[in-house]
Amino acid sequence: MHLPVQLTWLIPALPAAAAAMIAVVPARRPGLGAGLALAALAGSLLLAVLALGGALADPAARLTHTFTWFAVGHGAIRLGWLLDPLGTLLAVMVAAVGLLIFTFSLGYLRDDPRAKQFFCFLSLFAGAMLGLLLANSLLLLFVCWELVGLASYLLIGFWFQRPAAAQAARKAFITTRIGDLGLLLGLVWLQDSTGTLLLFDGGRGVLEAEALGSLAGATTVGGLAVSTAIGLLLFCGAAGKSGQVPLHVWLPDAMEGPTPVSALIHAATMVAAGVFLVARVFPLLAADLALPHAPVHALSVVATVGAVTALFGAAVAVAQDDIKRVLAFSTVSQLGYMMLAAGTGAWTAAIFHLLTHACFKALLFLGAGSVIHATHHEQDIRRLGGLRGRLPVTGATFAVGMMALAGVPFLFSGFWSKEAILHAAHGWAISPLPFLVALAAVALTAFYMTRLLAEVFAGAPRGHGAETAHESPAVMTVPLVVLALASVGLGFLGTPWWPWLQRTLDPTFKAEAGGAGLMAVSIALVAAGILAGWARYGRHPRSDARAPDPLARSVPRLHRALAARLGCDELYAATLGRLNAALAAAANALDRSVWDGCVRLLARLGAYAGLVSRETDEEVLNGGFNAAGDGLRASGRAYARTQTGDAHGYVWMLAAGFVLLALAVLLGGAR
Amino acid sequence: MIALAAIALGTLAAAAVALALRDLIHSALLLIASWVGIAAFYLWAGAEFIAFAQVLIYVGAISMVVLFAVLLTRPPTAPATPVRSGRTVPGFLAGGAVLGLLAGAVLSSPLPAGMGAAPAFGVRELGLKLLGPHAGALLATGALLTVALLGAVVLAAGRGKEDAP
Amino acid sequence: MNPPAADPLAAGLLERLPLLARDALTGALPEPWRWVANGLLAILAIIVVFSSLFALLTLAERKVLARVQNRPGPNRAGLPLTRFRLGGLGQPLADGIKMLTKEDIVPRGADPVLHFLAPVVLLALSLLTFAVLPYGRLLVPVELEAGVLYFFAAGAATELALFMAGWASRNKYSLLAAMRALAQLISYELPLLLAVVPVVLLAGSLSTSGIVAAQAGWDLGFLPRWFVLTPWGFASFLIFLTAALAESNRSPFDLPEAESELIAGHLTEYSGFKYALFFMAEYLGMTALAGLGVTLFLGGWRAPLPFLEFVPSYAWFGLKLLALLFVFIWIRATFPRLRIDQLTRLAWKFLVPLALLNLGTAALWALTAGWGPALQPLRWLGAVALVAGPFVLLGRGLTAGLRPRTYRFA
Amino acid sequence: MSPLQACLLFSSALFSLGLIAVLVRSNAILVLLGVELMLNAANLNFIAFWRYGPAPAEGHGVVFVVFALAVAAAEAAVGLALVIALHRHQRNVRLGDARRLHG
Amino acid sequence: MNSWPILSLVVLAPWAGAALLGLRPGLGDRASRWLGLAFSLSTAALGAVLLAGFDPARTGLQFVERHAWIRSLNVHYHLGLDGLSLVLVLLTAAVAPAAQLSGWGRAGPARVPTLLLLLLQGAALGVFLAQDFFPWFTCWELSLVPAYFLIRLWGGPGATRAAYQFVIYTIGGSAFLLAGFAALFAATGTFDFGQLAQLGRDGALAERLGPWGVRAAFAGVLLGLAVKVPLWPFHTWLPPAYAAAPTGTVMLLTGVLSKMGMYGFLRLLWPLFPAQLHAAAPALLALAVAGIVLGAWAALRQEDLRRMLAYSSINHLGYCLAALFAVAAAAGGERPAEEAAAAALAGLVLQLFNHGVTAAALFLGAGILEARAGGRSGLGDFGGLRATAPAFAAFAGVAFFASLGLPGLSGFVGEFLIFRGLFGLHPAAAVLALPGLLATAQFLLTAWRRVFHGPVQGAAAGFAPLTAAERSALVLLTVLMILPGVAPGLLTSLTHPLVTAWAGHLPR
Repeated sequence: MHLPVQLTWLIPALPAAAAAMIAVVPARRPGLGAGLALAALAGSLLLAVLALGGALADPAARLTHTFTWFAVGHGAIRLGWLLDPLGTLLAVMVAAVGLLIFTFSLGYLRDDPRAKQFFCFLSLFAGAMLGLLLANSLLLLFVCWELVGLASYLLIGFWFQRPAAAQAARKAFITTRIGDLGLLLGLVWLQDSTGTLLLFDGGRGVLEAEALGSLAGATTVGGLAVSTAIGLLLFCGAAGKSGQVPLHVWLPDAMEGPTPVSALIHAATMVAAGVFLVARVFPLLAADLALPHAPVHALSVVATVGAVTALFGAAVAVAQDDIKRVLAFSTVSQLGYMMLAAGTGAWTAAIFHLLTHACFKALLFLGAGSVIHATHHEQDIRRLGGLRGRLPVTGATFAVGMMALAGVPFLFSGFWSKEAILHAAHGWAISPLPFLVALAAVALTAFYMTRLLAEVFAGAPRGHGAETAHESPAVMTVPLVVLALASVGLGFLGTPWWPWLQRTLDPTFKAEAGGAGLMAVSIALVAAGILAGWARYGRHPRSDARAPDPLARSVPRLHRALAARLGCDELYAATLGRLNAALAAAANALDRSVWDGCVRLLARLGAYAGLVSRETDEEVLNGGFNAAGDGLRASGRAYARTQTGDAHGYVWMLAAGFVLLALAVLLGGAR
Repeated sequence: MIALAAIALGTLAAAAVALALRDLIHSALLLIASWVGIAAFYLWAGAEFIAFAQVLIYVGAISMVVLFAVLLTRPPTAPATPVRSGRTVPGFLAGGAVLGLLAGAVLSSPLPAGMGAAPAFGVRELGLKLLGPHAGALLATGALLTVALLGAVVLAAGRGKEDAP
Repeated sequence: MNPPAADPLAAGLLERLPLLARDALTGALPEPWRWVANGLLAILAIIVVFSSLFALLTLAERKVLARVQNRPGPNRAGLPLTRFRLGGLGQPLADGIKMLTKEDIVPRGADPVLHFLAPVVLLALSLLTFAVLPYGRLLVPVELEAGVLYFFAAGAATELALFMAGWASRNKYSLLAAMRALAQLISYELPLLLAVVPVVLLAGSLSTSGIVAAQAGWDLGFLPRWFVLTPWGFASFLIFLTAALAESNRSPFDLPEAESELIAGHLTEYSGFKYALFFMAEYLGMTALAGLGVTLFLGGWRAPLPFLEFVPSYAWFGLKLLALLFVFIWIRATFPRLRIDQLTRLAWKFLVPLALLNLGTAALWALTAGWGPALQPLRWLGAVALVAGPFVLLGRGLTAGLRPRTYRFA
Repeated sequence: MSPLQACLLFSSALFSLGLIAVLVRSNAILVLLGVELMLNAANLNFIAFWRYGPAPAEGHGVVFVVFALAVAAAEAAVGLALVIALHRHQRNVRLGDARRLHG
Repeated sequence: MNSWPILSLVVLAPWAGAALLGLRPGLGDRASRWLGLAFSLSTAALGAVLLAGFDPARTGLQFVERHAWIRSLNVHYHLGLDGLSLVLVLLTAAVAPAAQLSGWGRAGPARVPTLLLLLLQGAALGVFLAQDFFPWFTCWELSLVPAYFLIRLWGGPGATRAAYQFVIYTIGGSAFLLAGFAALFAATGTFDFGQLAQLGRDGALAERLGPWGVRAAFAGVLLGLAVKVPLWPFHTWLPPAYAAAPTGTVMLLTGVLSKMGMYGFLRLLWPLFPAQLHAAAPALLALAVAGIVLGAWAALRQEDLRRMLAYSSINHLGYCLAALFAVAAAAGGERPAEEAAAAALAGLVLQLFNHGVTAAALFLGAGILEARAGGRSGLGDFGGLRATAPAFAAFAGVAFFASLGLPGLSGFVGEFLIFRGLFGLHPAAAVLALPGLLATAQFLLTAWRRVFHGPVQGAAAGFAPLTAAERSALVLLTVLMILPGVAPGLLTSLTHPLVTAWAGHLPR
């Protein structure tokens, strides 16, 4: 039984409808809201699985369903749904992870009076995200794209009374909007060039040969192919959403939201939407590869940005003290990884990593949430420690997640997906840099994850929260266990020996042999990272919260710089922020002084003209009129004497006048 | 032509005698007769509607007002001696002069001769004219009549105190 | 529209009977004389028919009044010089002989010419009005485009005669009564005219035969399209009837000549033949107004039901006329006389505004003529409301606060 | 003499009669009646010119007379009301006595 | 169809209400308010009738009423309606009742302000429906009178000066407009828009006026309209007026009256002077883009909520102007340009409607805030309002995000279409306008953060719950912000053939 493509809309509509219903549910029935959200998402999951089944039945066939939104000009704005392995697989992932995280939230937000709103926003997010994945139209994708942004904004600012949360929400929205403007421009350009925004439309879609050919064939400013320019603009949006350097600044701040939000939106799904977009429009991005004289290939930019981000995130994560910040920078780094993979052409590897990363990063965040929940909102790893015994389930599952992320060989999914990426980067002909960066990031990842695990779970408690911690309820631990199992099992979908996932996603995929050496290198790097981390943090755990970080002792300046996130926020504030403020001030001043001044000047001129005119009137004109008036009055008095009051007299005058007139006419006529 | 002459002579005679008589009531009645004569002229000229309107308005309405006015303003006692004003002769002279002037003008002007067929301008055509191009004027006339009526009532009624028994 | 009534051959034999009779009498004459003779014949016919009708009407009035008052009425005079009483059918003749042989008194100091002219003018003018009534499909004495206007122009002149009578009598009662009668006539001329205007508006014609033509046809197959059967037409008809009663000095508006008012009004100084003329003129005026009412509202000479159309049209006219005259008499027998202030109040505060509003209703009716069958109930409801609402409201205003009058000087 | 001229002569005579009445008679009512006569004479002209004029089908003369009749009615009503008011003020209707507004 | 003069009814119904209110000086507040609401709803009722009878496939005028008015001037009472007018009539139908409802909470006599609002509504409708310059201009100027009194008598601090500035400035603009049309009339002898447009299309206008005459007339009309919209830099009357005017008035000012100017651009300037506008369009486009960007940036600096929203209006109307000028600057004849122009114009019409509703909702929100803060509307006077007034925050949030152009709400589709057209016709302008979009988000979210987020402070504490009137007005406007965002076809289908025809008639 497969889902008919015409009913695809049900998948996003169920959670969206749930969101609308929850919004009108009375606030005193929070359980009802949560139940609605869970039921709707479960329904979506079921439908998504059915859709996946349909898509897998024939991976090459693209089930599409398009409809007209409204008519413009001679054409129309058309939207549509697309059921292909890429979208449906991710939809299943989103729904499944979402369901687990919803369940976790039941426990995490049990005491929050605004849990209803929370589930409302979460459902809204889930609906938009599913819509984004299943859209066959870039416009519909953009609509959902913005809606997930809205949900992200609302959820980051869920505790809006905390100024930091409010600030972070705004920052997230505006930063991603910068990228979105690029995306919007790209869409507009695409619409203008091809006349449609449908991905696949029976040969007329933007991802189909005809359009790609014409886009790659035309050039625009700077000798860029139009497809390159559009692809880069689309990538702007992807970079913003996926926290790529330089638009990564919002993602760590977004950790101000509740932890399930961080897990769902800012680790597993929404931030991966950028990667999904790149994978989705990969044919467009790759269209310029065939051009011999392109000044720059779009994919090169993607790969470079991804590499920089991967390294940057991993490096900064090393020096963070907030458990969620560490994970956030780890996310940035992993997203960079995925971009790198996509940029080097292995978009299937990117999606593979996206899937596994979604599982283990959600697991890690939920684990962190469990820790935070257990320790009464203690997030600073310097005041945690020794939780291994107190939170056994959380600790074990967190360790699974850590090993998956670090890429511990063979058993854990992260290893396989990372292998695929390394393999692709190694094979990239244009530059060896991404490969080297990826290798560095592998080691760094293993290092900082070991540090995190050691700091939180090993040793002795260093704060009050950690001392009094006890395990979270089952509603929170069960999702952890499920996710941990998935973090292990998912990896076997794409091993070099049986690359089912890659083949499913891309029927043209060919597994390349000869990865054994590479695998050995990466295993060695992982081992080195873990050992270094253990040596620094695990062997001699900190005894006191105020004790300096071991790294800060050895390389203080580097540590300070990394802890300050390499000063990106400050740099932006000093340059772009100040420029913006200055322009705003200038615009305001222009209004208040220049234009308003012009108006005032005109007004004063008008007043002066009025004054002159009045004087002229009084002195010159009125004199003449007064004289004329006097004369009239005198003549009137004279004329009044003829008014005798005798009606007959008047008639006589009339008759005489008539006779005179008639005579005049007659005689005059005779002449 | 004979009919016209008869109508004209009758009308003029009635009018002339009316203006010469002392007795106001007889004057008024004779004037009414002359108005009827004018209506007859209208009938003769083919203006049927105007003729009936003339009768309705002059004989039916104005004559009543005139008669009322005459009765209301009759001196308590008829004047014993008619007041001879010195205007009679000049008046007739002036009237004659005007008549001469007009007659001279009429007779000396080149006017279309001959009698055309009676024009096809019936009540329907008149109505279309009145309610079509002249609708505004018609409305204005209605307003004028209303105002005149009210004004006449106010003028004739005077102050209530005076008339109270 | 209705078939061209001008074609005599299209009508039945009965219908053409009067014309056949006329042609039998004048057919032999050459053309201009024949025209004159036809005219004279028509005048003669009208005079004869309506004079005899007048005579019968006096009798009928007395008989009906008597029956209403539960007494026999005149039943003695019959065929002269015989013993046939014919239920008093000879009464008019007897009355006529009495009138003609009475002494003709002219008061001293009266204006003899005017005193004589008044009844003559009155009678002449009353007879003139008959000229434009369409008595039958083929019986229209004078076809005038402005026939209705003519009727009222001729009718308006009766006021003059009344004044002449009052003034010429050199009697202050006569004069005062004449003035009062004039006030009444003028007051009621207004609603009378205003009641006619809607008919003219809807018929789109001032000619009497045109108005009859506008009432041709049947609604739903059997309901005649007489104007009286429309909301505005019904209201107009009632107003017309009331005003016509007042115009012809009939009870309950017979103040000008009622004995209890000002002796006998302008008739005080008249006797004999002149009095008879007045009497006759009044009845003729009433008959003419009734004829106009029949023409304007009751479909003129048209049959009331489709299958009754075989009856000649003039018979229908006559029947309707008689019925209306009977109503006049009936009203006289039923209603008490109005006081002079009630009389004027009724005219100015009730009939005139009502007639004006009714004019608006008629205009609405004309504007909504294009409405389909579905909207017809709405049209009717609206029109009925527009007619009934003001009637109720104005009627309330007319009687509101009315108490028995207190006479300060009596 | 054409019919039109006859009509015009008729109306001129009527006009002159009215004028003489206005000039000679001192009774305000008669003066008013004279004015009425003059108005009627004017109406006569309208009808005559309509009847024999260039465009009788246009009916300008008739329309004009309709309005003139209405105005004449108004004039008569107001004029005679004035006469009655005059009578109330000075107990006679001699025009010559009514010169209170003498400037 | 029926022959009822339905357009006259549309225009006269609010005026009839005003007359009724004017003739009953003793009318109580309650009765006045309900009466005002009922008569302001007349536009909605009649608008529904219009909608039912409207044939979108016809691009010409419908429901035309044309009667000679002043023959000597060849002035006609000419009303007509096409898709554009219909959309604006519907907009008025939505905004006017909300504006009436917004005043229900205010203390003091209600009769006169209600009356003036009705007058304003009728005048705006007259502008949208008149097809002859004379009645059009009459309504155009007539709208100033009630607005002046409303600002002057019921406005906040600085109302006197703001009212004077508003009226003098706009009348000044109108004077140029009138002068321009006087020149047109002198040259053509007609005031009829249709005839003038025909002449303008043929180039006969330029022939009769001469090269400089036509430029002067164009400049005059342009100036008059530019002040009304307003086009940057003729906008300085707007922030003080919007800041000072009472809530209902400012809702009508921004929701409806600013659309009058835009309507004038579409109905008058463009059809009458296509060649002149074509020549001047690049410069004007620069001004429009400057309005978008600088308006948004200036809004960023405002400390007063109302002034900020006023600048946001300048910013949003800048999109409309930019779309129009880009289309006017374009050369037609090729399919892509036509498509882009159609998109831009469709977006323009959508944006007109959406901005009207959204801005009205935003100002209504500002008014509700003010009413509870004792007249204060500074951004710093509030904080954490979302905690104390969640329902109000939800409504305001919808309006904020609609204004920001969030997909799914009304603002997005219009802006997308405008950008799509703008890019197709003039890519540089589209790119230059992008910072405006960003700054819009920035100032709106900053304001949102300062007023609704953060700890509860200032007037947010003890925030009285929404009254039924406020709630109904907000619900009405919210529905109208969501509906066109989800189903823009509801509106675009009304104007689609018209817009396509416009785009098809670009000069080659």
